[in-house]
Amino acid sequence: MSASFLYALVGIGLFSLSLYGLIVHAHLLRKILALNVMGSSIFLVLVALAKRTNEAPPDAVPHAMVITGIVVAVSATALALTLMLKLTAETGRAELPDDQRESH
Amino acid sequence: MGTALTDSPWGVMLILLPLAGGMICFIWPRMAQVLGLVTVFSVALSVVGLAWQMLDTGVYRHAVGGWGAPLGIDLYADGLSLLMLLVTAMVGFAVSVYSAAFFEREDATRFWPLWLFLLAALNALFLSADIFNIYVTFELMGLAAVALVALAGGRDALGGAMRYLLAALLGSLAYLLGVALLYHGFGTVDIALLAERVDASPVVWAALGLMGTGLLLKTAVFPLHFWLPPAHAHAPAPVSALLSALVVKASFYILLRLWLEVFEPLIGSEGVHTLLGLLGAMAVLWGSVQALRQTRLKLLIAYSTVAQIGYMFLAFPLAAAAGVAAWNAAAYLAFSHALAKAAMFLAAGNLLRFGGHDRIADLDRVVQRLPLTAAAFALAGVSIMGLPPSGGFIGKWLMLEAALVQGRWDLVAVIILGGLLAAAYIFKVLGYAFTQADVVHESRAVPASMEWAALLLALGAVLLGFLAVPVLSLVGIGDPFGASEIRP
Amino acid sequence: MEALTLLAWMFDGLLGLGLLWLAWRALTCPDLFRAIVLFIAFGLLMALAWVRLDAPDVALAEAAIGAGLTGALLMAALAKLHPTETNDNLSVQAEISRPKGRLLQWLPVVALLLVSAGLGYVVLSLPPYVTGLSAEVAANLKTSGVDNPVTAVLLNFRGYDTLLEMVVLLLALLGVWSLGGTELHRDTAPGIVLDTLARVLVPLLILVAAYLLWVGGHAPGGAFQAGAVLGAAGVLLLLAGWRPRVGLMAWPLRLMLVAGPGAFVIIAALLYMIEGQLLEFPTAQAGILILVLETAATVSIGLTLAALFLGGRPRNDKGLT
Amino acid sequence: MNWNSWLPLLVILSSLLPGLIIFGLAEERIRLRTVLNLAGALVKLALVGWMLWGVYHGHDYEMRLALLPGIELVLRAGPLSLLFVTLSAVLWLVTTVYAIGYLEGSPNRSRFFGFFSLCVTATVGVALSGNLITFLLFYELLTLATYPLIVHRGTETARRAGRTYLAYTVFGGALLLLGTVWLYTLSGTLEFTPQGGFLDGLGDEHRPALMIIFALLIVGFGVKAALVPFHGWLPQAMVAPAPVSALLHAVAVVKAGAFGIVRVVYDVFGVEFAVGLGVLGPLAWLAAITIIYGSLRALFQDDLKRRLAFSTISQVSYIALGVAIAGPIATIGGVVHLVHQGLMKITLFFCAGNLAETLGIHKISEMNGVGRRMPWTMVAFTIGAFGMIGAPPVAGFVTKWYLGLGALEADQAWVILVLAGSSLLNAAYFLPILHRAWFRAPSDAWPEERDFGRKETAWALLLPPVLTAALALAAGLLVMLPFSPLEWAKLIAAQEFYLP
Repeated sequence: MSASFLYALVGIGLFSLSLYGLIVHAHLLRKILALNVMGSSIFLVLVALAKRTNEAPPDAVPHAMVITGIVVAVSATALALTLMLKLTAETGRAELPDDQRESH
Repeated sequence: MGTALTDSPWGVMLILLPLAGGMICFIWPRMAQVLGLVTVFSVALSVVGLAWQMLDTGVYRHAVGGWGAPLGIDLYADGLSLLMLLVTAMVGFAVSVYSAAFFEREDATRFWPLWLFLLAALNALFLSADIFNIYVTFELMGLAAVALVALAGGRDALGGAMRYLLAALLGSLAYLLGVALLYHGFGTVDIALLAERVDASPVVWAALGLMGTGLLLKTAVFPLHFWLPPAHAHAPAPVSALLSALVVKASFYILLRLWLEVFEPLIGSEGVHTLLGLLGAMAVLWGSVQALRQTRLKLLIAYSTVAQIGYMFLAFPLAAAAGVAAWNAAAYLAFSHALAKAAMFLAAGNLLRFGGHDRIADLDRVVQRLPLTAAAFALAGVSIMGLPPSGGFIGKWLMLEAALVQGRWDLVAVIILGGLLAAAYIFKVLGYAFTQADVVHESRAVPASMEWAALLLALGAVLLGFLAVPVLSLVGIGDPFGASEIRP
Repeated sequence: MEALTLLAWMFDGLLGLGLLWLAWRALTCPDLFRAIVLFIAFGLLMALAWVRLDAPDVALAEAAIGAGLTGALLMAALAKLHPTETNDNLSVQAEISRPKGRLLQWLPVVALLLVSAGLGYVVLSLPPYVTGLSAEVAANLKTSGVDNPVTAVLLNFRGYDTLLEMVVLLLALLGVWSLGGTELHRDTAPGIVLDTLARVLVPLLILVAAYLLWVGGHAPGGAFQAGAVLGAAGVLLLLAGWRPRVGLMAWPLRLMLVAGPGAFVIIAALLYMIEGQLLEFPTAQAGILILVLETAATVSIGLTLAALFLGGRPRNDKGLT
Repeated sequence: MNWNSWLPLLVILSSLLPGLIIFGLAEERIRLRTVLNLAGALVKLALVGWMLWGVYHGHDYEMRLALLPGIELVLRAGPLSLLFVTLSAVLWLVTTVYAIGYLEGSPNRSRFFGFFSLCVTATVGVALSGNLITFLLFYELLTLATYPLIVHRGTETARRAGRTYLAYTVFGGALLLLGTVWLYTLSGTLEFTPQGGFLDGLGDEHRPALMIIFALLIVGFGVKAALVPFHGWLPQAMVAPAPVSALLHAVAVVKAGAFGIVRVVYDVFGVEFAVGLGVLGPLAWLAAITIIYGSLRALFQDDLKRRLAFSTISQVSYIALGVAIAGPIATIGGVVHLVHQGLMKITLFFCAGNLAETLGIHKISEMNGVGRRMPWTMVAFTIGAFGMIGAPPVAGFVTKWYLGLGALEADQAWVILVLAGSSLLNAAYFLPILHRAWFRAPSDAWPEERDFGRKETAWALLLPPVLTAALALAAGLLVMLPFSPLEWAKLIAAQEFYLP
């Protein structure tokens, strides 16, 4: 049970935690937070399992993937936040409009 | 030591052209429209060039950076990806012509860069043979699509865009966790290599579960379809055409690609494809019933997309024995649905612009002033209903044949019932084209190019009814469905 | 089996628990402001985890972009969400939506426990020792033009991914600009502390960014980390109330924003003419080409991140956006 | 692809191209529209004449187009198909003339004539199709082309009739599609093969499947042929303008259904195989019930067009009856009735249209003394009525004569009872109309009379019924001419079903 598996399990735990946060909470800022935590958890799993080489330097490819992932995550967060702000400006509430009611 | 089997530039141009076009449109907003049209036209030509070249040299493979599969990323195109590229080029070109007249100055400068990046993402996705690279193209596609949906502004569009963004991001992250597990299980992210190394171990089952759920969410299959109708219905017309015709099919294409190659050892088991078939059947019935209940035209068309996607998922249970026939049916349904659905959304856009509203109940005053748009909607409807002579009919015929060969009466019933329900909601709209309606008082003229774009797409969907043999032979290049060895 | 000293094992355990606890608190804290601060702390702890897993490049990127800039974006969004809050009372109470009914409350928890148990079992079922692609990376490192394996993978072996990823960043900015929305406004003049801090730190940050860019060739660093630091400098300037002059807003800014992906596409097209292979760097000039690409990328990443932080649309909205 | 194989396609294009052009025409271009219509009709007639002459001398005209891997679109002009094509070509020309006169000054005529041409294209396509999938393709096209004609007036009743029409026909189409695909999965081919169909190779294990397929196909075609449980749409479709109800009932929709039943029994299953399956008995009973039911319902209709509609329901089932009695002579009777019923019924509908258009008469009760006011129209009506009843000189008699003979030859005597009964019923609902028209004094004023000076009505409305009445009479009298419908039916029976 080397360190890499420990971090991988922590990653899995974070993934489930953030999935719960994303589904349960209605406030959009919390959903975006949950998505960021989920992204980090997956990156943790990726890099942790890359360290399973005993003593040799870890595999560089997952590291590159994670850096790409981080930049993509920040772009998605920026767009999501702006969309949330525009939606709050329009509807007054920072939550997904329930679409059952018939709009105009 | 590049392993470039073919030196033709088409595949690479398909990706670099839209990227370059998008960036130049971003730098030079005034020229956005002209540049956009030129770029889309040249992309269409490159697809034709690729098709021409693939017809004689077969599969197109290109190692990016010359490094080859495990280390570098490979571009790979066989018949199936070529079909999807062709669909993207055709619908893309028609929508571009439509958008040139649809968007005013202000929105146009924003529409074109976003659309060209979306086109680049679609082409990159259909050409990519690397599952992590597919994750990046998914993100590129998702963000571009969300920005395009939000272009319309307004409460509904923003709500739809937000819901779509959350669903797309959740889907991509689930997919990414699957990629992580596969990479660490088998040491590569290349689809071809994975197909060789994969066995029925728990890692692969977990990857199938995660990537499957992510892709089902992005393809909006029945229980996970909640985000599609608001996003597709409240986006601007050309954007909803792009979303329904192309973007939704991209994730179906990837699910199909993974199903046929990476998860090949698992699909023998009854459980998984029966589940997919069940989801597809429920999507067909639920989508059609919901479409029938809608009072807004664009929502009706969006729910019709949910239903038609269900049809394609019926191919999964059928492919167990009928193999190629079922996949050909799904590919053909995807092709004709793309053309027909794009034509329908463009027609709805025309009606919305002319009459100012898309309430079905008082649509008659509008639809009778736009004969070309009414014809486009009717012809597209013929293909959606699966009545001959149309591409939809051929897809339905092939699917029925595959179902009857295996005696799957439940799926036969779903296909037939789906067709009848589709007829119900299409004629519910068409019925208004023949009332004695008075003239709409204030109406906004619809430019001819917009009507003709819709009509040409609809004609394409109908002409597909006669082109089954050439199209299916095109899809057969590189034997994507593993026809050579029929699974037990 | 590496000799797991008790100390290292305890550190990892504590770090893991810390991560889980911080994430849980960040997600379920009623006060949004405190939730964001907890999230930033979670990001820093995550950077520690990367260091512990021998991933210095990722640690840098996580600290700069994951915790730093994402935190800044979240804070800016919170400020725009409730502009009326005075500086001191920054707590923004947003009630935690508890699902109604017992079943609804426990169903997701049970389902997620099952999912994590399943995934945990799968992760543990992976073989303990595997080399992945490190053998291939090491073999081709010499011909990749850089010594740092991560930069080699990022810019050369999987350069196509990086090209698409930078387009994603540009696309996010395009999306934010097309949405428009409120720009981060500064009603009061920046305090004396913030002003002097900005004047001192910004040139320093630019220097650090340049160093990171250069060192990326043979040690942890590179375009994305440098870009992030440049972005941080931009954020600091924006916070200190500086706004770009209107003239600058037209096509020169756009050109710099597009520099990163644009350089990639131009070089890819040129290389395709010469080598016949997309993004195949000739081994002799590989190092220089990568450096050019990295510089362009740093500039455009820094500017894009700052613009994302600013939000809104470029002011000279004479139909030129 | 020598010249002969292009002819079937040209026949189809001769109405498709003018139709598409007419769709594009502005409403005011009346002259160009009329020229296009008539030119298309004449060209089609000429081509059909050429093929008629060719087939009589043993040439065959066939065109194949790859549709699906393993399945082709086949257009073949055999004797049976030519019978239906000739009927369509002739009656389309006559109906076009009538429609131009009838729709004078009404709105949306470009749209009307566009769909009118599409409808005939589909009918001719149905007639010329060489396999079941081509048949299905044109059959569904016919549904799509006729719907706009039914709802042409745009009133609420017209649109409700259109909805019912669609509900029936799309449902029928779905069953037909299911039956066709299922048949294809069993037999591997869908090619119409005279003399015994293509199913005799199948073993016994498919018997139940084949019986269900037969039922599916017959129901699919029965919807358009208005067999009893599926006839509901026909009376409601009467709300359409007269040329449409004439075209629908005499030539296009109803006949396509009946023609489908003929194709299924003879060229798909083959008579012996069908008898072996034991499916012809129920079909005969269904046809007989429809005949009686149609006539009974016709008795109580006061609206003239609804009475004619119910009469059509019963008359078309003669064809089904003729086919179901598996004898050569009954076959001749059934097949020739395809033409005779077309000629007689279109005459009656033209006359009904004239009465409505000129005197505003819709109800039979308003028809007192109309014979004096519009003598020529009523003479044509009378000829048609006598033909329906089966009185000798007119064509109807020939059909009933051969059906009777066929029934005796296939020792199914009960059929004669049905024939006699229906003839009585026909008399019961046609003679009162004639009596009222000729022997009753006209009421003081007609509902809304339009004055046409010396002539009783516009020549474009008068000429067609008189012409078709003459044809009906000729078909009855000049049976021995080589190209008379009866001789042609005998040729069909000889070539297609039993080698003499």
